Amino acid sequence: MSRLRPGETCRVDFSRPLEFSFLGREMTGYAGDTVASALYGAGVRIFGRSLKYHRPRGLYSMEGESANTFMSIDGVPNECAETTELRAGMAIEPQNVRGDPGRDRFGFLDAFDRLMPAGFYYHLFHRPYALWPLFQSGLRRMAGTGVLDPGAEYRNGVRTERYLNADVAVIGGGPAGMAAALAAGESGLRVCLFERRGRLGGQMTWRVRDFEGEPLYRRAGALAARVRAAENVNVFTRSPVTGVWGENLVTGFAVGTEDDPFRECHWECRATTVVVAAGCMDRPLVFNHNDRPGVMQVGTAWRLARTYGVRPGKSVAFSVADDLGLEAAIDLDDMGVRIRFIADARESGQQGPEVFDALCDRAIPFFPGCAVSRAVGRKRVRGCVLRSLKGGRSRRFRCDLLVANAGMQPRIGILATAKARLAYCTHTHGYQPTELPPGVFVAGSMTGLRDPRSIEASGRVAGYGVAEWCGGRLKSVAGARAPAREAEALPGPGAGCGIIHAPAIGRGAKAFVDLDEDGTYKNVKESIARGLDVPELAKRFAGFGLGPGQYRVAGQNLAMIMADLRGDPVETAHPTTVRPPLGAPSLATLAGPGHDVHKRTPLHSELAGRGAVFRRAGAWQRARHFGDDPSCRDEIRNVRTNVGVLDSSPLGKFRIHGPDALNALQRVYMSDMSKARPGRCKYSAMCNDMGQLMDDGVVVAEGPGDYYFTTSSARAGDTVEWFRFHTRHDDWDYNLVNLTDVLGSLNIAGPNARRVLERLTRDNVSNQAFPYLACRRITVGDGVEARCLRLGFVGELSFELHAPASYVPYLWDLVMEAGADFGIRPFGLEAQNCLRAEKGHVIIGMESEQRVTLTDIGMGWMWDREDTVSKKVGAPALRACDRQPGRLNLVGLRVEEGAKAPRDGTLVVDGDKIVGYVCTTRSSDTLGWQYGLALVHREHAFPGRRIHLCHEEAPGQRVTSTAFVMSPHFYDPRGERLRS
Amino acid sequence: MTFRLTCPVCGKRDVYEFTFGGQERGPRPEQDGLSAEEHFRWTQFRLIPNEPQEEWWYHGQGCGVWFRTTRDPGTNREVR
Amino acid sequence: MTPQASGRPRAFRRSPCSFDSKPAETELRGGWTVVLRYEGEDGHPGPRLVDLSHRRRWDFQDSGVAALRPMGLAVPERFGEVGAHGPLVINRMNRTQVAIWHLGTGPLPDTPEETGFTETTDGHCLLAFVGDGVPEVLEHLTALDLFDPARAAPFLTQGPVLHVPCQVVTFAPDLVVMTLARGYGKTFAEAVLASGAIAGLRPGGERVFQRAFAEGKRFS
Amino acid sequence: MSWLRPRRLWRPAPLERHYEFVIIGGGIHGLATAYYLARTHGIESVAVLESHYIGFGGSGRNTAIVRANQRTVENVRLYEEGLKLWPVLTDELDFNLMFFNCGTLNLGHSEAAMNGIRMLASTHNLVGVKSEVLDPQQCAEVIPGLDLSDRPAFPIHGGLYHPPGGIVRHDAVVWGLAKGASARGVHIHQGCEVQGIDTSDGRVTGVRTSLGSIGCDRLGIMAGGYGSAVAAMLGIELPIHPLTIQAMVTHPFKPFLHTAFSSGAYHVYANQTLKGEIATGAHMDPQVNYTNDATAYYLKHQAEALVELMPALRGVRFMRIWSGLADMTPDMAPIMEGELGYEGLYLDAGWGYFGFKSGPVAGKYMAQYMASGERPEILAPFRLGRFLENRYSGETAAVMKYGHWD
Repeated sequence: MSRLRPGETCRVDFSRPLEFSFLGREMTGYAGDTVASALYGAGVRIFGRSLKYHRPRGLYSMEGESANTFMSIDGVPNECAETTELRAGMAIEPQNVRGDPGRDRFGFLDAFDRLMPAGFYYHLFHRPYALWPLFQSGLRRMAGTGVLDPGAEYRNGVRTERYLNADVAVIGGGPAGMAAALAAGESGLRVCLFERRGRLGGQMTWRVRDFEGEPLYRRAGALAARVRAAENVNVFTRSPVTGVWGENLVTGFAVGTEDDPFRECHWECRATTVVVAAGCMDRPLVFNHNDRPGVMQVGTAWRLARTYGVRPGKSVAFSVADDLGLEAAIDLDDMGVRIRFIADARESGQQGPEVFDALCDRAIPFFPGCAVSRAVGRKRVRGCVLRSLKGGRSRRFRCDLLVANAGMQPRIGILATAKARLAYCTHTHGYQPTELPPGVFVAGSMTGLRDPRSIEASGRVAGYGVAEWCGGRLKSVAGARAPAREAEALPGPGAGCGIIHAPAIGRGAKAFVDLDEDGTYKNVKESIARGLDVPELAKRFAGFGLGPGQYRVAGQNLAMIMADLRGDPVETAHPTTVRPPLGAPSLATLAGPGHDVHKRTPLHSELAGRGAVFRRAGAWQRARHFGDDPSCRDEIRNVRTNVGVLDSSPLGKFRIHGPDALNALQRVYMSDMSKARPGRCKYSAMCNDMGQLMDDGVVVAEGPGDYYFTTSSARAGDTVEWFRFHTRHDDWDYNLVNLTDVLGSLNIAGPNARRVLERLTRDNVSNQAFPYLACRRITVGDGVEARCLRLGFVGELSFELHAPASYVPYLWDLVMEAGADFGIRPFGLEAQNCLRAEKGHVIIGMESEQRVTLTDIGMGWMWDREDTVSKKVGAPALRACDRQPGRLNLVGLRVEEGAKAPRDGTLVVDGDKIVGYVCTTRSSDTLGWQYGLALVHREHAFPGRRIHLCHEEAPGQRVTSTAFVMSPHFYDPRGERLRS
Repeated sequence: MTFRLTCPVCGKRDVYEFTFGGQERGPRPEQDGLSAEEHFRWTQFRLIPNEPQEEWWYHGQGCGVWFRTTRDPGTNREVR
Repeated sequence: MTPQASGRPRAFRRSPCSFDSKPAETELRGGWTVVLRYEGEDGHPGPRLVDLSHRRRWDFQDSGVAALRPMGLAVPERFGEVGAHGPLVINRMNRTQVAIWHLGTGPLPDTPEETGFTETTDGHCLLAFVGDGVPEVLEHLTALDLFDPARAAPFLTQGPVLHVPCQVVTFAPDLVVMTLARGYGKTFAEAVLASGAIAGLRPGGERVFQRAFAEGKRFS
Repeated sequence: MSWLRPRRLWRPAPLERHYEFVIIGGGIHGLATAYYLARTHGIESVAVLESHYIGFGGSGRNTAIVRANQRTVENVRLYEEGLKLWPVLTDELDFNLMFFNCGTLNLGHSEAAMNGIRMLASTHNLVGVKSEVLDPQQCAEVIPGLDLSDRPAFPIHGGLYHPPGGIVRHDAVVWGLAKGASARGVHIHQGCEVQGIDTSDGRVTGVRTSLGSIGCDRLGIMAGGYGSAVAAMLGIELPIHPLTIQAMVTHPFKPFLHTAFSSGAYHVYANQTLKGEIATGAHMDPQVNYTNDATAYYLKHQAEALVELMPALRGVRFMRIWSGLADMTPDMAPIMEGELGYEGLYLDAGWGYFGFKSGPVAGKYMAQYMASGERPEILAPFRLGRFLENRYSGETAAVMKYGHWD
């Protein structure tokens, strides 16, 4: 096998082989491998096929910078082979290819690129239009990469979420990030350090170059040990950052190892300050056929060898543009990898002296001022053409691996999401921040630093800078200036390489600017020719940076190439907007454990025990009906003829007290609330400023400046907000207490309700002592004191008991025991809905909507028209719309018997005009006919009018019926039953 | 860009803990002689230039207090 | 609104939440069945979740609250401050409002006659997080900064935990107590135990809280 | 073989001192209006002013769903005509707008929601627009993988299937209209920020821009989410709140979602783009603002909602989130008005998150309105004055909380 033994930098444990399969073939990797390194180690070179041209693609990056190596792993599509750690037994399949990616039946598309210029589909396939759907479905099938099974649930492993608070979030666990974390931690700050790889140290973990007497990886290891031991520093590895959001909210996710109790953990860290030390990545060199398997980044080849112990190639060509690239080539040479040549896009003399000396010590052909202009070989690299940047000379070489870049570029993604202002720096030839958001600091190699001491020192400077920013929290700022002085004495940012692309670009070959979307240099030219001449438009037109790798591969190159093609100076180039999330998190991880936290009434288990079918109503889970009859006929009949009990606990219940309590009530309720009396329920409603009904309920005076009131269940959560909002300028002295959860409530309703209540209490509940709309305190059972309200929402004699929630199950037992002889039974929301509708009582949101006011739905009687001093919310609107023609009004309907009955939502029509709709309609056993509550235009809203109804029962099946308009108070219109 | 608001009771908190209550526009107008048009304008019509405005927020997930703050709709940041 | 039990002692009252663990020791107190200890609880250093919903609590509001002494307690001067006075804890919620919780083992006062008082015992689920590892458990549940070293414990934080508005009092890194609307109690506690499980969270009886609270007073 | 000869889609034009018609806003509405002014009304002097590049705003940020399943007949008629325009425009502009007639499915998660859906289907069919009420099983036939169990907090009770709906490539509409308008002589000025509006004697006379002053006879404000900021330059108050609305896409997949779907209870809508990504949009942030800020909150919210509706989506990853502005009115219906206090001043705004699907048809009638000075009948329901008479359009049944509108 092609494994090396690289020594201490290696993180692969060769004593622990892991079996896995690729395309059904058994293969072996080792603990510590990623899927990509294991595949490469097992000899796989072609990892998949590209999106548009189906070109073979191989391992290019190690950090998921392109979708080349996306695989289906254990059935999960689009998993990134480069960053996914290998586990035993993984079943791995390539994507966007049938069978072996080495033999792909769509490979011929590569030859047809001339027919597919940027945005070609906008100019094709639409004539004749009838054929378009056919083309479209073909295009659709060609697009996309992974295959998702919509029937699968992908419930692999535990997902958790974690919320952190920190003074400093350090992003990047390289030497700069570690130094920053240590400095900040020493200052007494709470530090969270996030590193996307499995261990700390960044690129130092694979660099063996001797520095101040020890190899770099050991220096990094020592730093990492200090960070791990630091008291205030919380280290998160395998934790890519997905973005820095407003005011330094840092988000990301942690990938668990087999020892962790989670598979992935979504985390959010609210930090006062952020140190971004995200490091650098290769800037791709754009040359002809730069996408061939066997063309890879410097870091990729280097890490294959040093971190994973995989021989990256047998005969390797290097075309690089900075010292790090040279160091990599030298190191590979030292490991016994044959280096064919090293080309450096920089001129002779621009190399660092140490690395240049090392180069001279070795017999590697070195070509300054040159770059690779073409990769040779179809399915994998077999050679390359080297050219001088000044033009002219070219030379062909054989090789099986071509390591190429245009130097290093800073990883700007995190800074961009943090909204730092970035500009092209003509010294480092990368984007550098010109303006940082408050509390954001930058350190390390992304600032252009190359000297290891400078990199560490910049971290320390950032760490102390952060400490200073956090101010008061500091244990000591003493010495904060010293690191800055120290750093100034060290080498500053190194000069970068401004090469835009390789020479002889595009001549009869594709040169890729974006790998995911197969975006070529030629496509950039075509975009410009179409007038889509800035990166942001080219991105939309030709797809640059729209694939899974996003901006990473295309970003800086696209901007530089466009500026170059337009003839603008390179520093005017603006890359496309970097959008989060940076390391794509899975929806499973973002969704987290997915707890459904909702409210349950004190009687939930009692109701469940009686066969309740629950529905979500706002925050609550409530019983809709009992048993298996959703129409609730028995529940309804039992209330009408006997007695039923409803768990009405979610009802909003409040206390308002204080000198201005009445003023507040007058403001929000439409009635004259000064008429609220002790022992008496005053019914009223609240409107918004448009006169639309918002809420209704009763108010009971409890004492001077002290009231108890109820709201609808849906509004309970908004009531305090509403009161305070509409009195916010008044400086009134009143207090609200939300008793909704304090008190449970039971509504005992039906002609036998009093007889049940009599068995529960020794208090006098006769009609004389306890008339309709009275409110009394009664003692129930073994001394439970309850508020009892005699109301009639369902149209029957009914008593509503409000008692402390913890007693309500006990109360329920008493009620069911007392009612047993009568055959008491619970009823649910649907029965209540039918009962109240028969009575003509509205439910907000069912018989009211945006277009209707309180008066429109027949409740205008409660509005105190004379009152203008309270500035009642909604009163001006009611006044304005009082006699306005063309409004919708609430009416009752008696449906004529016919073949098909209307249903809720049925339209009221006049010819082909819609003049209203039916809100609620039921066939009533009580009435013996079908009634309806409808909102219809005022012109049709008079009793006796015959109207037409129609609705769509099933596709193509229109049901029509007729009805007579009548008063909505169908049942007991004079309220005798309520008062009995 | 998740921003934070300074609750006078609880301090800086994530904006998603709050309810937006709209621009500050003074107390409710007196109702005597208030025309329908004046009322509906006051209720719904707003001038929203791209510059800081004083507005109301309610800390519904926290202390339950309405407060005023000045925020720039061009940056979503509080202006002190 | 305090019901008086007459006759034989009976478990009239039900807590908003219940745990699956098997109680090892219980006590009937004021109509509540209080679990003092769960089976297999001993020797577990924490973290533990304790249901304290049976402990009495009051809401007190008055525009002049700062100058008053509800139940004889000094009102903490600043919002978010918590006063610990024997068995009682008083939380300053805002300009006009305090919450008073009876958490300790000392005397249990009656609801005073003043208008400003409302007993809210039945309005909440009251949960305590006790023992080693409490901060990590809470990191799984809320973005609130419940262990801000800049604040002197005990302190009050009002904000969302698992999206539910809560009143949270941090006594110490190993003792945090919170209230939330009673209706959420059951599903909230289930979610807390499920999310806390990876940090070792288990149900605990009242006794483990009592011990911690007695110690916790050192922080006040 | 025109696709092989890359030519500019629209021509750069000199900035003239005066145009008969100036349109503020180089999005779909502005470009469509300009296009129809030139094409239908033969007007030769039209300029479109865009502060960034065309399609920068909501036109390039929406999730591209088009449909005509509104609640009221007035709206259904307008959007239906809009739907029928996609093939027509594709032909007229000789530019493939990539209309994918995949249908839309609105899920209902309660009995009440199903009642609303029954009303919608009845309304649509009455005016001849196809819509069907589906039961849960039928929904799963349209969208394989929907979770029909009672596991979700809001189980699926059924849905409204609307076959005429679909998705359109939004950028293509912008470029296609620019191409068509430019070919008919419209001047498109990018990077031209309007800084003020000039009036005289109650008439609009011109605009001041970052590129200089431009005189005009008629001015259309069609600036999408920025409409209220432009109106504010003249001190015109509007019942419009600009709010950000966020959208995001997943990695691309081979097609598995063949219909666009939405859920009110979960505040999500989603479709699979022609490129294979799942594009999904969320609820709005509540505070007025002119930023295009995305938040971590919605990334998580959206994931929670989507995996509950369709567990298979646990296996996908988000790769990009962005946001745009929605100009919301209290009744969620637009304002198309020519009596705005100044003669010659026209407003096309308040489209909320319906601005994309309505673009071409709104442009068609706004062009007629601006060219003739007479309000076309179909625009009558969208007068500004309805808000002063408390006559909401009925597009939404829910009473809006003051939070957004107070």
